[in-house]
Amino acid sequence: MIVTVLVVFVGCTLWTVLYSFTSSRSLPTLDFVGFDQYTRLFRTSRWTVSLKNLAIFGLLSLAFSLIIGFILAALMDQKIRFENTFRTIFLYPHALSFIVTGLVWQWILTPAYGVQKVVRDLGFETFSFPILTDGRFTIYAIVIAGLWQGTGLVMALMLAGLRNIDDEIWKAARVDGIPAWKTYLFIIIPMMRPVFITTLVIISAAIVKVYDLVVALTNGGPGISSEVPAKYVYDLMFSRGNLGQGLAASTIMLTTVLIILVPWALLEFRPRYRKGKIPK
Amino acid sequence: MTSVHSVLIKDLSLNFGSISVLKNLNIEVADGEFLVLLGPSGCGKSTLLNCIAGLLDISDGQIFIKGKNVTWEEPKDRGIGMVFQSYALYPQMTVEKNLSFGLRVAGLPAAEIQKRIAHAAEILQIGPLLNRKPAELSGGQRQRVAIGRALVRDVDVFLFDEPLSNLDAKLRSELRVEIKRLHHKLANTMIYVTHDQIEALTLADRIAVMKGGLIQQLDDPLTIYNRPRNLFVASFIGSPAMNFLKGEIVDKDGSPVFRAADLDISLAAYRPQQRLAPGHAVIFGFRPEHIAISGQAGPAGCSCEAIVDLDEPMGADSLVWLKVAGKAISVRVDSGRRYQPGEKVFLTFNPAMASLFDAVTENRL
Amino acid sequence: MTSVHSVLIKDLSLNFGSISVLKNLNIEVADGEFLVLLGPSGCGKSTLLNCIAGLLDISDGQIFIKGKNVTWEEPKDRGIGMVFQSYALYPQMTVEKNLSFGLRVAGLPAAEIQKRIAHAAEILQIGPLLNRKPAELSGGQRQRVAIGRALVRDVDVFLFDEPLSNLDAKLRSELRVEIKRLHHKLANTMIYVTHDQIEALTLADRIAVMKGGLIQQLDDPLTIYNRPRNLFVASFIGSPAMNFLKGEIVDKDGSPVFRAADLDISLAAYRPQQRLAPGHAVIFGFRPEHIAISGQAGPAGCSCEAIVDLDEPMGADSLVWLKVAGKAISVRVDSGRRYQPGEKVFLTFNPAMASLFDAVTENRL
Amino acid sequence: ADLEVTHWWTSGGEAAAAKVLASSYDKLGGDKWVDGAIAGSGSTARPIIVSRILGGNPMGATQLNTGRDAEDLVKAGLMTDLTELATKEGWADFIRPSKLLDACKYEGKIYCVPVNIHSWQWMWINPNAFKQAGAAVPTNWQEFVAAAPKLKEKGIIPLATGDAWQIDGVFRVMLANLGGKDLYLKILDQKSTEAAGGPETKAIWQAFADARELADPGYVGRQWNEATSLVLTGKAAGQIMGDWAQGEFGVAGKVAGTDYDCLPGLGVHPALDTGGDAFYFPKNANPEITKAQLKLASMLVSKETQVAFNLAKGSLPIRGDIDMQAANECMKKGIKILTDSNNVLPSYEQAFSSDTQGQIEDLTTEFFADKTMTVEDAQARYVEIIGEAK
Amino acid sequence: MNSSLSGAEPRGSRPKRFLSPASIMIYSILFIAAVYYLIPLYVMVMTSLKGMPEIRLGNIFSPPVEVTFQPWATAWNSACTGLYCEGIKVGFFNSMKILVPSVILSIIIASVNGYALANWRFKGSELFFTTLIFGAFIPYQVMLYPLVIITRNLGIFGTLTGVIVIHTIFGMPILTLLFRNYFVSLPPELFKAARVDGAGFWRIFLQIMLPMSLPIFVVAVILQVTGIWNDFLFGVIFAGTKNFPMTVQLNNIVNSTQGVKEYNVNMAATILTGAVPLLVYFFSGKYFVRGIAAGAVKG
Ligand SMILES: Nc1ncnc2c1ncn2[C@@H]1O[C@H](COP(=O)(O)OP(=O)(O)OP(=O)(O)O)[C@@H](O)[C@H]1O
Ligand SMILES: Nc1ncnc2c1ncn2[C@@H]1O[C@H](COP(=O)(O)OP(=O)(O)OP(=O)(O)O)[C@@H](O)[C@H]1O
Ligand SMILES: [Mg+2]
Ligand SMILES: [Mg+2]
Repeated sequence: MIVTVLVVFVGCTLWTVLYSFTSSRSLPTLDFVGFDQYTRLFRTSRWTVSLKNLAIFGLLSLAFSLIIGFILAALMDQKIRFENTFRTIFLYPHALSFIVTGLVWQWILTPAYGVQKVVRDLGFETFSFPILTDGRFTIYAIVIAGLWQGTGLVMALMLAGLRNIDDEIWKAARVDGIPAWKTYLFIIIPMMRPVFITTLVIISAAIVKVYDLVVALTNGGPGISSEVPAKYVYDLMFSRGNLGQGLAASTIMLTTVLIILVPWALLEFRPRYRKGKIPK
Repeated sequence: MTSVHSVLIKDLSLNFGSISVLKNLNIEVADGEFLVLLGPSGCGKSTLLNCIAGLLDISDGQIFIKGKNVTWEEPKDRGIGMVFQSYALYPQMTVEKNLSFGLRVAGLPAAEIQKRIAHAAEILQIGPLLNRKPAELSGGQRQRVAIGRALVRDVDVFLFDEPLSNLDAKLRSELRVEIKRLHHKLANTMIYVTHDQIEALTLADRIAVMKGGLIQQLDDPLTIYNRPRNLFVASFIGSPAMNFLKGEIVDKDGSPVFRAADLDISLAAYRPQQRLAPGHAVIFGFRPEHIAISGQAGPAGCSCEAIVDLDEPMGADSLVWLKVAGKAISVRVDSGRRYQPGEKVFLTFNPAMASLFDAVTENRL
Repeated sequence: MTSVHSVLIKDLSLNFGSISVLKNLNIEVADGEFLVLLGPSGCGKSTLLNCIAGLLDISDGQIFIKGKNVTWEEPKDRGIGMVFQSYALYPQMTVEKNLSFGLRVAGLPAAEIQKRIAHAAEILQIGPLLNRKPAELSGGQRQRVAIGRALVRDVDVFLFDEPLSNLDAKLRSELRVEIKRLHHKLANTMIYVTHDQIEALTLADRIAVMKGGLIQQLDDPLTIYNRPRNLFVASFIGSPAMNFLKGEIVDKDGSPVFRAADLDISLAAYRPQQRLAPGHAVIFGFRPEHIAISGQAGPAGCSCEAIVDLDEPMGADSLVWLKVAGKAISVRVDSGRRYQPGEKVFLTFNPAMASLFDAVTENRL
Repeated sequence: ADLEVTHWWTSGGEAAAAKVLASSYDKLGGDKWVDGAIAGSGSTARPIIVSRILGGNPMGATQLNTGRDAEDLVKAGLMTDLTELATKEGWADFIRPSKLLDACKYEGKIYCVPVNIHSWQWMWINPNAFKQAGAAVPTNWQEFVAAAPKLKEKGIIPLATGDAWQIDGVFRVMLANLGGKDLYLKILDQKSTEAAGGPETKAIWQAFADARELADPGYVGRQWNEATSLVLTGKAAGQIMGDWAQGEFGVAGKVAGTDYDCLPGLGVHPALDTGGDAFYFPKNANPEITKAQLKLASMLVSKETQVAFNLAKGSLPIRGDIDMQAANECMKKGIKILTDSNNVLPSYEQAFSSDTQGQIEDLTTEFFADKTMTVEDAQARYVEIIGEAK
Repeated sequence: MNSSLSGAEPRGSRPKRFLSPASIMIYSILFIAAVYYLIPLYVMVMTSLKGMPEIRLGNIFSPPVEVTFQPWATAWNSACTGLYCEGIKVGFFNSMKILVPSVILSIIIASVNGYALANWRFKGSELFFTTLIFGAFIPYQVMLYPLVIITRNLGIFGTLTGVIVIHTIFGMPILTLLFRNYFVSLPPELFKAARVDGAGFWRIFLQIMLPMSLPIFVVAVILQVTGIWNDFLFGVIFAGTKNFPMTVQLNNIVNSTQGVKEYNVNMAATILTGAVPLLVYFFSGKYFVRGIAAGAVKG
């Protein structure tokens, strides 16, 4: 298994980096061209737009899924009734594929059928909700759909984290007369650092890889306004027969991930000793 | 009259769903008193403390603090400070922040906050720790900070929920002394939950021994120790534990005698609360230190023979385990003399310090 | 030489990465001996035990069990049984399965397994529990099963890692006695880790007091208690703890006297290991029970005046805290007489039972 | 043997055409057409097809665009060589225009079978929509643009379009028909940056800028046949789309000349390119399969198949020697235009690598969607892409 | 006791606070959020029950005037995906064939991995673990080519085995992380006790660790079922034609328009495709949070 994993993950990574310096077209060839692919990459407006979109999508998704997920979890943690029902409702989108998510949201957001039409039918003739058709907003449509699908999982993680917090902390805060929101903000959230980190890793991994959702919802359009890096990689490698370019793009993506991941790995896995445990 | 009581609990009941955890409790705690709630795990000690603090909504009854009915008050308005077993320090704040957080939220002026922290830091000797985070403190230091957090609130009543349980024996005894000193210094009311009888005995002005949501006995430590009201209190208090022998009362020359198997112990010196009727099935209880052991037989009547089973040296003294009337009993002796298993010894009981319980009701006779 | 020793540890060292946890330890445990490893948290007790059990690979040295070099053996082949603080019972197996697991792994015939379980169940009185799961047992019962699991393995050496720490005081003292009895019955070698000195003192044939990966003193309990080899051992052993006073040796009429502030204590009765040179800075240590307290002054020279600070009743006796030579010291007295804070009393020291340490090296003089 | 055939012909007209092939093949007896349709555009299907060939689990035959798309696979020796069959049957003699077969050649050998001729350069209009809006039915692009305001007033979409490749197609058509053959060849064949940066090209970008005003905002994510169906139902007035759109009109039972009309070459320059679909036959270890492959190849170019298939698909046959009586108005127009070899243009696929095509597509769609992007900017980037194209 | 005090003062339990302002707020926020989460499902279900004329006229949020189950039948039985019009039922069984072995295999391997990482130190285990986590971030697309080449060389390209292996590999990072964290949180003494009892690597795993790991297994099953069932890319590339999963059929139905888009059929097909993971969530969602609490969020 170790060998498999090393071959697959490390091997593929090395392969990717190596061939990103070649002029490979549909099929890999070892015809080295130096940094040509990279120069072209950063001159391509689709790539820069993709990066910008990933940044917007990433930041918004991270921020909102953490915030909404946490708020939902906090509300669910108030010993409410129907907890099972609510939890299922928040979680079920995660069971659906991005293809499905994209399809449904496309439908809801398309001006001709969706929200815009419904509001207009209600009498607001001038209402306009061009989130899918105006290139300036499409990325936000993707954020909305992505949040719909992903927040449930974040909620589940956060809820699990909240349940692991010592009851006595809550009591201490109440005795101290600290209002609930302050307790969350200044005490509970800082205590949930590990949960946040786990969540962060899980959603960032998903964000970097976002592809299906975009394809299903906007296919990158209108124009190139909702393109994302993973789609660029895929298109260049497979539709456009320019492996070298696609691999250069993925190398950039991998490097970015490494830049995010390395500090985290150092932080989380620096040698530390947990009392009474065989080190892992 | 309520003003003499710092805390007054009237007919308090609490149910979790259909389970009744506290049953119609009545307690009065005098101003400046140190009350310990003692009892086995699950008897409702923490629940009672949480009710007083306002952290649990009670099902029935009333709670007064300093004469004010606080039954439905928020915890912060009750004039209480609370210290928890797990310390419950806010892990990401420095000690100083931990102490001041509640005060800042309450909107106290900075100068006042500074003053109170300085005062608490001095009393608890945590001045040098103010800039550390809880993770950088030892258990004892953490607990001191937790106490400090209650202290700065400048309240009438301190509530402690097993504050020392997470500490090791040595620290536990040190902090025990500190808490006692603190109580002397501040002279405010303290209610302290523990299941460690040494803590209870050393700290309390009065101890409430609880079991199954009911108070079994509420008395000062020595009374509890020496004149337990029932078998539960007797067996729960004291380490090493009290020895018990089952038997019955017989009349011997007009004075009552406890008889178990071949053992007769004169009860002439015992001060019963009621007449000891001959034939009554009783349990005779005596503490390991209230029995003398010697190499040769003493005066007949309240002395008997026994075989040494085990000798446990405990430093200053030893506990010798013997077989008497078919039961293992322990005797506390000076550690200067070691006993060998199998050795034959003679015992002298001191009925004046013993306790006698009805075998059925288990109440003191 | 190795055959006389049940367990022999030679030059054992263990490092975790760059941290050296055990430093060149040498211990010989005689056949049938009960050795207790005692020390503060983090001193390496569990680590040492795990090394003996083969659960940690040592960095240097050798380990012999019953004369066989087992340094690189698998745990199961070392002839040891181990009992853990957290019981470590397999939660999904019944008690019987828990007991038989190791035997089944070893491929013993069913009849033999039955026999051994029956034997262990009888010794530990867990017969009625055999079909329950651990979750359905009380703490004490669980620990008994855990011991049973070691017992059925029919081994030469039992290793205990704080087996009683998770139990409450009452159960703890009960099981302590049972373990002691078990040792008498089985007479095999036991190595027992604890940080509770009562356990150490009552159970041990010999105690190894550890600190920072080094053995500070390895002696029988009474020697450790009465003649601690250094300040650490003295302060670590004994509850309530030993009192210490800093001062120096002065010569008074040809015999050495300990002087601290206005206090003079004659050391004529003290049996030093070396000559007490006048001017030597020393620490004078004495246990709370080796000091007498009285309302009026005794013979001059080793008696002095003190003010009562606090009185802690502990049931059978009380601990009275006093200020002497500017330091708080505790004295153990009978609980019959209560002392009031502020009361003036007189003390009589017993230098024969005291300990004197070099103020610099902290070793016994 | 079972011959798996992959393709992305899943719209109504396309599926009907595929069915023709399948049933004709099955009728030959012995072998069986196993359909491996992969819906979506070529960009969904292509990676799947390529990776399966690479992965050593090739299908029996697959649709692929001719041109440089497949070149790498051929180069890697993964395709069955059809030269023997082609010489035997004399393909070179009847395949017209001969460029079609050239596209299948690599180092003199033939590796694919062209099945039809598709040209991009068509505009489809619904005359009724114009009548309804009170505008004259246009005969060329300029008139179409002029009629647009009236259409808009009536709530009719002037120009129906959709996905990125459809928008890119609009630009291709404009380049060929508004720019003329010379300009088209300069840019495609010679990759002349001078021509690409010149005023003629600028005019085309300008026209393209006009076009972006004519589309409705709902074009995003619309499939081409949905756009066609808008025209078909009168919700939109026109669509610039290749001749395969005709298949949709056919399936809907519409009649050319009355229900819909066609403007080949936008009614300006009647020149058509000759792209088209082709089938490739990945090499296979099983000789049974190879036999079946050759049988299919031979069938694809046969007269009967060509007639039936192209009628269904709305494309033109690859043979000059067959009778297309059954063809409708529009197809006949196309056949006529193509008989003059001056009107024949090379296709994009033959001129540009799919990489370059993709770059142009990115540019045109970006321009189309982003109304703040100026003609100058777009042209500058266009020049750059042409300059780099190999 | 002072009776003047007790008479007037509040007594007994606090009134039920179900309708207090705070709880009204909590429930309304939760309710609004629930509506947001339910709308897409609602739209899907409603649309799938309408006929095409009604869809064209009405708005997507209105309930069907005339309920029809035809679209469901069509989607399952006769929707066209290319030349064949057999609905998505074919894909359902293919998906099952892929799902079951992939889930089982990946969970077995990941749990063993996690166990080994948590309890047995071996050379390079830290590095191995970090690599795995890094793997979680690699976009699938990047690895497609090399994987095609690898599987081809192994001779499993285009087979059920191939796609199962691929799913197993890609499930590895997150699952291993989960299992490792879970096993680390179990008391290490259990492991030590078992070693003293003479049990080896496998016996400890099978007889001691496994029976204690139900919660984390539930989480793993949920995640894997969702991921594998919803996969399109690997299924279509690695599974081979005979084994195309349901998502491929769904894609074909949704993306191949024959004339007008049949939204009702599309929606029915969509719901049918999502049914398996949805059911898994509905029935084991309860254990999901519990399992995560037990394994995932402990550092
Ligand atoms: N939230 C709750 N719901 C239901 N029962 C509860 C709850 N909290 C406590 N109990 C029950 O109430 C009883 C008293 O619990 P409590 O925590 O007060 O005991 P305790 O005396 O503090 O014990 P310990 O010494 O273990 O802390 C127990 O039997 C417990 O099972
Ligand atoms: N796996 C490990 N990696 C690094 N350091 C360790 C490891 N295990 C133990 N240590 C260190 O070794 C020292 C001894 O630990 P050990 O667990 O033996 O202490 P202990 O005496 O048993 O303490 P306690 O009474 O708390 O159980 C500690 O300082 C600890 O930090
Ligand atoms: Mg409690
Ligand atoms: Mg330890």
